[in-house]
Amino acid sequence: MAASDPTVKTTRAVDETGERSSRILQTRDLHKEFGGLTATDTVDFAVEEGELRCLIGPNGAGKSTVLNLITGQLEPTAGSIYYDGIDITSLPSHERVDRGISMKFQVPTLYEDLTARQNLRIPLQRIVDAAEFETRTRELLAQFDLLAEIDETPATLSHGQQQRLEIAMAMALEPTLMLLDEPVAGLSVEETAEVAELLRTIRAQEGVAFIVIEHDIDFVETIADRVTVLDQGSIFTEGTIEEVKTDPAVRRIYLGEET
Amino acid sequence: MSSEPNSSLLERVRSPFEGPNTLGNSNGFWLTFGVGVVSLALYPVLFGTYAAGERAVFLVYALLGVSLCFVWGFCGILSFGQVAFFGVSGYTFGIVGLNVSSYTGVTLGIVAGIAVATLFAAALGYFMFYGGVRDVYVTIITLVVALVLKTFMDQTAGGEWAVGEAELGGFNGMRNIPNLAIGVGDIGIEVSRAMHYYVALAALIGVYLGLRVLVNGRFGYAMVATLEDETRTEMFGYNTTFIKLVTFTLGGALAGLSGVLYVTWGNYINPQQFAITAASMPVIWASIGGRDSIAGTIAAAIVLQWIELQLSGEWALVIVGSLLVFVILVMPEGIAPRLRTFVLDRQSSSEPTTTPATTEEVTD
Amino acid sequence: MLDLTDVHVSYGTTPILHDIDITVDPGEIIGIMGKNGVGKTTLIKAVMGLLEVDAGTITFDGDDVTSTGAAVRARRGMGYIPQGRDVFPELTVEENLRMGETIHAADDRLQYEAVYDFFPILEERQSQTAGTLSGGQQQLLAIGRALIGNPKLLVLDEPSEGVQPSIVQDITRDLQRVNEELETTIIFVEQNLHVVQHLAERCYAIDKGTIVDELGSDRLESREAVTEYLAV
Amino acid sequence: LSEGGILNGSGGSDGPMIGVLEDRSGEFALNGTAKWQASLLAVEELNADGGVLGEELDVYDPDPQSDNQRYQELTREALNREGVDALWAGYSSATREAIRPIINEEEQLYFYTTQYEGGVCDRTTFAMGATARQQLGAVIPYMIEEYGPRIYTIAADYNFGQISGDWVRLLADEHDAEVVGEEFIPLGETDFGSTINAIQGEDPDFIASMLVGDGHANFYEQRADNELDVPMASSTTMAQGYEHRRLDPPALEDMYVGVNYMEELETDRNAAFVDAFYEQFPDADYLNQEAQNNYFSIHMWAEAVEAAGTFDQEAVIAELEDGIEVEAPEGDVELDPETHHMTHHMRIGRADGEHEVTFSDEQYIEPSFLHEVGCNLPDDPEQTQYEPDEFYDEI
Amino acid sequence: MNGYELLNVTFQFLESFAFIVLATVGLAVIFGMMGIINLAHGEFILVGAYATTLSAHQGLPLPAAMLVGVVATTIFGIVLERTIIRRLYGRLLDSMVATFGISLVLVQLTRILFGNSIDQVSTPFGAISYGSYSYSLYRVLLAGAAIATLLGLYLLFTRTAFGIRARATIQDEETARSMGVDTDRMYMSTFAIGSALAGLTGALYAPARASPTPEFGSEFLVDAFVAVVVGGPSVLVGTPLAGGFLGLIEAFFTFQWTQFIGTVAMLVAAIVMIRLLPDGFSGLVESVRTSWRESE
Ligand SMILES: Nc1ncnc2c1ncn2[C@@H]1O[C@H](COP(=O)(O)OP(=O)(O)OP(=O)(O)O)[C@@H](O)[C@H]1O
Ligand SMILES: Nc1ncnc2c1ncn2[C@@H]1O[C@H](COP(=O)(O)OP(=O)(O)OP(=O)(O)O)[C@@H](O)[C@H]1O
Ligand SMILES: NC(N)=O
Ligand SMILES: [Mg+2]
Ligand SMILES: [Mg+2]
Repeated sequence: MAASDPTVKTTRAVDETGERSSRILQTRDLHKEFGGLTATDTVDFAVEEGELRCLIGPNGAGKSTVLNLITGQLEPTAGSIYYDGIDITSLPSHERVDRGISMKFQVPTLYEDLTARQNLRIPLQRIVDAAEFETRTRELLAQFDLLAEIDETPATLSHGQQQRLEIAMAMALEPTLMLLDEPVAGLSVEETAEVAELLRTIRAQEGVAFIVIEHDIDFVETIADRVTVLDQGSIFTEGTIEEVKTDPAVRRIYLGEET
Repeated sequence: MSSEPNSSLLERVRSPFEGPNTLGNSNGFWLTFGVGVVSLALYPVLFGTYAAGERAVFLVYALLGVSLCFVWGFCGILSFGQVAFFGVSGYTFGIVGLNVSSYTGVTLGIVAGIAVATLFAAALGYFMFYGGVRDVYVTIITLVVALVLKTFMDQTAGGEWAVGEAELGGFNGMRNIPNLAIGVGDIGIEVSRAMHYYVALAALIGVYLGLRVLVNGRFGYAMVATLEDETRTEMFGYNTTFIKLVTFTLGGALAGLSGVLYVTWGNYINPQQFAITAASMPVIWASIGGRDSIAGTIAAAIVLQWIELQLSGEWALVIVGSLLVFVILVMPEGIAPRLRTFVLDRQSSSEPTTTPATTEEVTD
Repeated sequence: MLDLTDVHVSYGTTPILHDIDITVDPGEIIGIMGKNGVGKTTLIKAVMGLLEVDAGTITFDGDDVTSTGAAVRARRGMGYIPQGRDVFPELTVEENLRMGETIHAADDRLQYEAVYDFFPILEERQSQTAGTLSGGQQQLLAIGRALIGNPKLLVLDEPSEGVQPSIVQDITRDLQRVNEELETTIIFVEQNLHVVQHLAERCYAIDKGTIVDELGSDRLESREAVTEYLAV
Repeated sequence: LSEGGILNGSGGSDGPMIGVLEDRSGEFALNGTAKWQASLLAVEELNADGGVLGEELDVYDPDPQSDNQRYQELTREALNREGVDALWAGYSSATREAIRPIINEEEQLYFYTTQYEGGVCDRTTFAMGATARQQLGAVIPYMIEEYGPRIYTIAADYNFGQISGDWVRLLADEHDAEVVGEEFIPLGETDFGSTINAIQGEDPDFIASMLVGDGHANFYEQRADNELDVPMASSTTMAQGYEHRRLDPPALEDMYVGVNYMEELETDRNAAFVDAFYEQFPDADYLNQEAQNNYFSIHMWAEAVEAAGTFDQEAVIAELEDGIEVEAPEGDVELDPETHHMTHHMRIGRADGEHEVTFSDEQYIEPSFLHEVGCNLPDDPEQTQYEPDEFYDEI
Repeated sequence: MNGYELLNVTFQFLESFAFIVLATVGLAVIFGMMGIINLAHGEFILVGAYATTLSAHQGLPLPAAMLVGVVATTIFGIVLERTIIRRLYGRLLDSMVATFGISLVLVQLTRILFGNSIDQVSTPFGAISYGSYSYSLYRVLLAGAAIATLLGLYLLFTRTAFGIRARATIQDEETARSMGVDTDRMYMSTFAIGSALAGLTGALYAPARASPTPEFGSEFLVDAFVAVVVGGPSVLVGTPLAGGFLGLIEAFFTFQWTQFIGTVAMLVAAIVMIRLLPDGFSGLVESVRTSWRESE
C-alpha cells in the first residue's frame, strides 16, 4: 500500500552509496516486529536539513516505534537508516547522539538529585571543556528563560519549566536532528503555545531539523513544515498540513469528522 | 558557596573533592573527617601496636565495603560479588607469594592479585552488561559467581590442587601466605603486623579521597547520570554500558586491593570468604552506612565489625540481624545521609556555627 | 450524587487544595479544567479516596465517604480512569478487563462484549499484555476496564491525553452514550478543548488549588470562555 | 573509636585463664557444643576443688562459629590479649591447620582434642583425640574379617578425609583387602543419591565412611531411604555427631565405629561423668567423644600445673613430657611423651537396627605412626605434620 | 548406559527437579508477585520443617504433622508481613538486606530455642529396587508433589479472580485500590501463599533429610535463587522450566562425574542462561507465544 503511494516514490531517490545530500535522515524499508507483531512495515521516510516534520497517525500506528528505531533504542528487524549520508543502522544509541541525533522524552525525566546547572552539565561535558561549563550553562538557561532557576532542583520547577530545561539539555548537545515524542501532551493551551514558539525560534536560529510526534492537530498546524501520516506501520501519506488535513482518508482513519 | 571569603586557598585545595555527588562538602564535614582520620591514626598510639595490628582487618574490610559503595551507590550496580574479586585477588597473591620467594614474589603478588581481580571483574562485567543483564539479575549473578567460587575452592583439598608450591587447600584454606612487603630479591621493606594498620589506613584514605575526586569529576557525573536514568543518559551520547563496565571493573580492582591487604594481614585465606555470609557483609555495611556515602560505609564497616567482635555470645547474631532490620525500616537511606539531614536541620534552625561531630558522625 | 464540602488536601506538609466545594447531581457530566499542576489529579484522587483529606467532607450517593478507603468507594460505584497509562502492564488485555469485575457483584456488570463493542481494538488484542499496547490503546483499555464494573459515577483524569483525534471524538461520544444508556454520572478532568466543549454539561475551573469559576452550558459553548480557563 | 571495656570473659583479671574456642554455631556446632560444655564442667570441678595452684581458673570462650578466619582472630586475641595459659581450640582439622601457624609462632601450649588423621608433631601441641591409625586400625581389620575385603571409601573432602582415605588404603593393603571405590565429598554436601547408586554399582563388602559435619549426616538418612544395606565402618560417626540419636532408625544400622569414648559406655566411672555433665547442662544434646577428651585433658593439664608448681607454659610442657596418666571416663589413659599423643582405649561401637549401641574388641592402642616416623619431641622439638603417603609406598 | 543406569539418572533427575522446584516456588511467588527478595526464604522452610518434625514427635501422623508445618509457616509469614515486610514493598534491594537480617535472627533463635539439631522423623514408603540398585520411593514421589504444586499455583494465579487481583495489585497498587481491591489484604494473602509454599517445602523435606538443624534452610537458598533468575519474571512458566533444565544438567553431570561436578555445572549453566536469556525462560516463552499467536 505505502509503496504504491506516489509521494513516497519521490523520497525513494536514496543515495545508497552514502553520498551527502540535503537529506539529513533517510530510512529504507524500515521494518520492526515484536515477536510476530508488525509495528512498522517498510517505512521509507526522509527528513531534510533544518526541516520540521510532524509524524501523526492513529494510536498504535508505529510512530513511537519509528522514533525509537532512529535513536537506536530499538533494533529494526529489517531495513536501514541513513543519517547524514552514513548508514547508522547498527550503531548504538550513544554513537548516534554523537553524530547529532537528540531526543526529548515525552515525560520529563530530569536527574532529580541535580540542580538545573548540574543537569545541564551532563550533556555539556560531552562537548565543551570544564572552563566553558559556566558560560554555556548560563547562555542556554538564558535562552530558555531559566536563568533564575539555575540552582533549583527539578522538583521545585513547574511542569513547563521542566519541559524547557529538558529541551535545553537536548539542545546543549548542539544536535542537527531533534526527535520529540508528544512534547505537548498534557500541557495547557498556554504552555503548548510557548513550546511551539520555542521550537520555531530554535529552528530559525540553529537550523536544527525536527521530527515531532503529536496528536494535537492545532499544535501540528502551527509548527509543521511537512506532515507524515503513519498508519498500521506504513506511511499512509505525506504532505503539507493543509493537504493532510483535507485528505478524506486521513480524516477517516485519524482526524475524525470534527475539528 | 562558602561564607568565608578569605579561605580561597583552602577552597581551591578542597574543590576537586567536592561536588553534588558526595554528601559531605561543608566545613563541618571536613573537620569531622579530620577528627576521624586523626583518631584512626592515633589508635595504635593509644591502644598499642598489637591491638592496631589486630584491628587492621577492620580497615581492610572497610575498603571492601568502599568497593561496593562505589559501584552500588554511584552507579546502581548492587554486586554481591565483591568478595569474589577480594578472594580471587587473595588467592592469586598467595600463589605468587608462595612460589616466588623473596620480596620479588610479594611485590609481584600484589600486582598479580589486583590485576587478576581487575581482569576478572572486567570479564564478568563485560559478560553481564554487554549481555543486557540488569538490576537484580546482576545482583544474583554476582552472588552466584561467588557461590560457584566457594563450591569450587571447597573441593581443592587434594594434592593435585597445588600451583607450584602453593596448595589451594580446599576447605583448609591456603596457609603461610607471606606478609606485605615491597622490594626486589632480598632488598625491600617488609610490613610488620603493626605497620599493616598504617598501610591499610593509608590505602583507605587514599582510595577515599581518590574516589571523591573521581565521582565529582566528569566520570562521576556520567556514573550518577547512569544510576539515575540509563536510557536517558544514553540519549545524551553516553555509552552507559561502558560506564557500568568501567565502574564495575574499578570496583573489582578496589576489592582486589582489599583482598591483598587481607591475606597479607592474616597470612591465610579460605573458601569461606566466598560464602553467602561473607558476601553479604559489604552489602550490610553499605546499607547501614548509606550506600551513596563512602565515609558512611567506612564508618559502618568499622563499627559493625567492632560490635560483632564484642558480642560473642549466642545472642550476637540476633542482635546484629535485628540491627540490620531496624536500620532498613527506620533509615532506609542509611545512617550517614540521615545524620547529614539531621545536622543540616539543626544548623538551619540554630546558629550556623558548625559543631564538630564525633567520629561516628562522619558523613560523606 | 457527589458532594465535596470545604475540602482541603495536602502532600505531607505541602497544602495543595483548599476550600473545594463541588456538587454533582445524578446523571450529570461535569468537567474540571485548569493548568498543569494546579491540583486536578489531586482532587480526583481525593474523590476516589486515594488521598486522605485534611478537612471537609465528601458524600457519595447519600453516604459520607470522607474516611472510607478507595476500595470501598470503588465497590460502592465509583469507577476510575487514572491519568497516564495506568493499565496493569503485565496483565493481558482480557485480565485487565477482568479486574473490572472486582468492583461489582457478578450479575451487575457489563459484559466484555459490550466493551469490545465500544472498542473493537481491545478484542483483537485480548491476549496481549497491556504494557505492549500503544499509548492510545492503553487509554481505551483503562476506560473499558472501568466500564465493566458498571459504576454509578465514572471519574476520568484527562482521558484524551495521547489519544488520536478521531478516537478522542469517539471517546467523547461513547462517554455520552454511557451517560445516557447506563445512566452513569461522569466527572472528568480535561485540557482538551474539544472534549470539554462536547462532553461537559457543566464545568469547574480550578487554579492555585481552589475552584475559581463554574461554567454552565451556555458559557461552555463559547470557545473563548473555555480557552481562557484552559490557559488561566 | 574506643576499644575495650566490654571484653569477653575476664580480660581484667590476672588469675590463671585457659582459652576454650569451640563451635556453638555453624557446620560443627553439633560437635563443638559438647566440647565447650565439658570444658566448662572440668573448670567448674577444678574451681570447686580449690582452683589450680590455689587460684580460681578463668575461661576465655567466645564462639568461633565454625569459621576459620574467626578462629584465627580469636586465637590471636586469646594468646596476645588474654594471655591464656593453655588453649583448647577447634573441632575440624582444617581449623587446627588454620591456627597452627599462630600457635607455633607463639609457642603456645595447645590441646587439640578431636579424633583426627594423625601425624601432627609440634613441640607445644598435644593431640588428645585418637588418630586415624588408632581408630581405623581397630575397625577396618575387624570389618574385613567380618564382612569381606572389598571396601568403598567415602570421606570428607579436606585434609582429614583425604589422609583418612590413605589410611584405609594402607590398612586394606596390610590385610589383603582392596579399596574398590573412593569418593571425596565436599563438606556441606547433602545429596547422596548418585553416591549411593555408585556404591550399589560396585557392591562392596563394606563402606568406610569418614564423613564429617551436619550436611554429611544426610548420607545415612538417604542410605536408609534407598535401602542400601551394606555395612559401614567409620571413624567419625556416632561418637561425635550422635547420628544414632538424631536420625530415625535404621539409618545407622550396621554402623561400626572405632571410638575411644561414647556416652553409652557402661562403666561406673563413665556413669558418674555422664551424671555430672547432665546435671550441669540438663539441656545438652549428647556427651560426645571429643567432649570427653576436652574434659580429661583439662584435668590432666591442671595436674601438670600442680606438679610443675607454676603456670609457666614451658614448665608445664616439661611436666607433661615427663609422662602423665589420668583417670579419664574412657579408662586410665597415658600421654606418650615423645609424640604428645595419647594411648587410648579403642572399642568398636556398633549400632543395630534400633540404633542400640554395643561395644566390643576393646584394645589399648598406642600412637604408633609417629613413633615409626621418628617423632620425638623432647629430643627433637620440631613443628611438622607427617603424612602417611610420605612413608608408605602402598598409597 | 544400561537400562538400570538410565533409571538411576531418571530418578536423580526427578529428585533434582523436585528439589529445585520446591525450593523455588515460595521464593518465586514472593519475588515474582510482590517484588520482595526474601533472603529469609530458607528460614521459612526451616519453620515448616521444624513445625512438622516437632509435631510428629508429639505423636501426630506424618500427613497431619506436615499440615501443621504448612499452617505454622503461613501464620509465621503473616506475622512477619504485618510487622516488617509490608514496609518494604517497592524496595527490592532493601527487602533483600532486611530479610537477610531476619534470616540471621531466625537461625540463631532456632538454635537458642531448639539446640543444634532436633531428632528426625523417618522417610516413609521405602525404596524401589531394580537390578543391584534401589531408590527411595518418597524422593521420587516428591517430583509428583512438585508438579502438583505448580499446577495448583497456575490455576490459582491465572484462573481465579484472586490471582488476577493479586498480580494487578503488585503492578499498580493505587489503581488496583481504585478498582475495589483491598490491596493491603492482597499483599498479605500473596505473602501468606509464598510462606505456605515454603512451609510445604519444609514439611516435605523434613522426613527426607537428616535431622533438621538451624542451617536446614540454607541448603535450599542457592538452588532457589538460581532457579528464580533462570525462570524469569513469570513465576508460573519460569519455575518448572528452570527446574527441568537445571535438574537435567545437574542429574546428567552428577551421573557422569560426581555430585560436586553436577552442582558446579548447574550453577555455570545458570549463569550462561541468564546471559543468553536476560528475561529467563518465561521471557523466551512470552516472545515465542507472541509470534505464534500472530502467525495463526
Ligand atoms: N515492546 C513491544 N512489544 C510488543 N508490541 C509492541 C511493543 N512496543 C510497541 N508495540 C506494538 O507496536 C505497535 C506500534 O506501537 P507504537 O508505540 O509505535 O505506536 P504509536 O504510533 O506511538 O501509538 P500512540 O500514538 O498510541 O503512542 C502497537 O500495536 C503496539 O502495541
Ligand atoms: N506525591 C506528591 N508529593 C508531593 N507533591 C505532589 C505529589 N503529587 C503531586 N504533587 C504536587 O501537587 C501539585 C498538584 O499536582 P496534580 O498532579 O494534582 O496537578 P494536575 O493539575 O493534575 O496537573 P497535570 O495537568 O499536569 O496533570 C503539583 O505542584 C505537584 O508538583
Ligand atoms: N579431625 C577432623 N574430623 O577434622
Ligand atoms: Mg507513541
Ligand atoms: Mg493531573
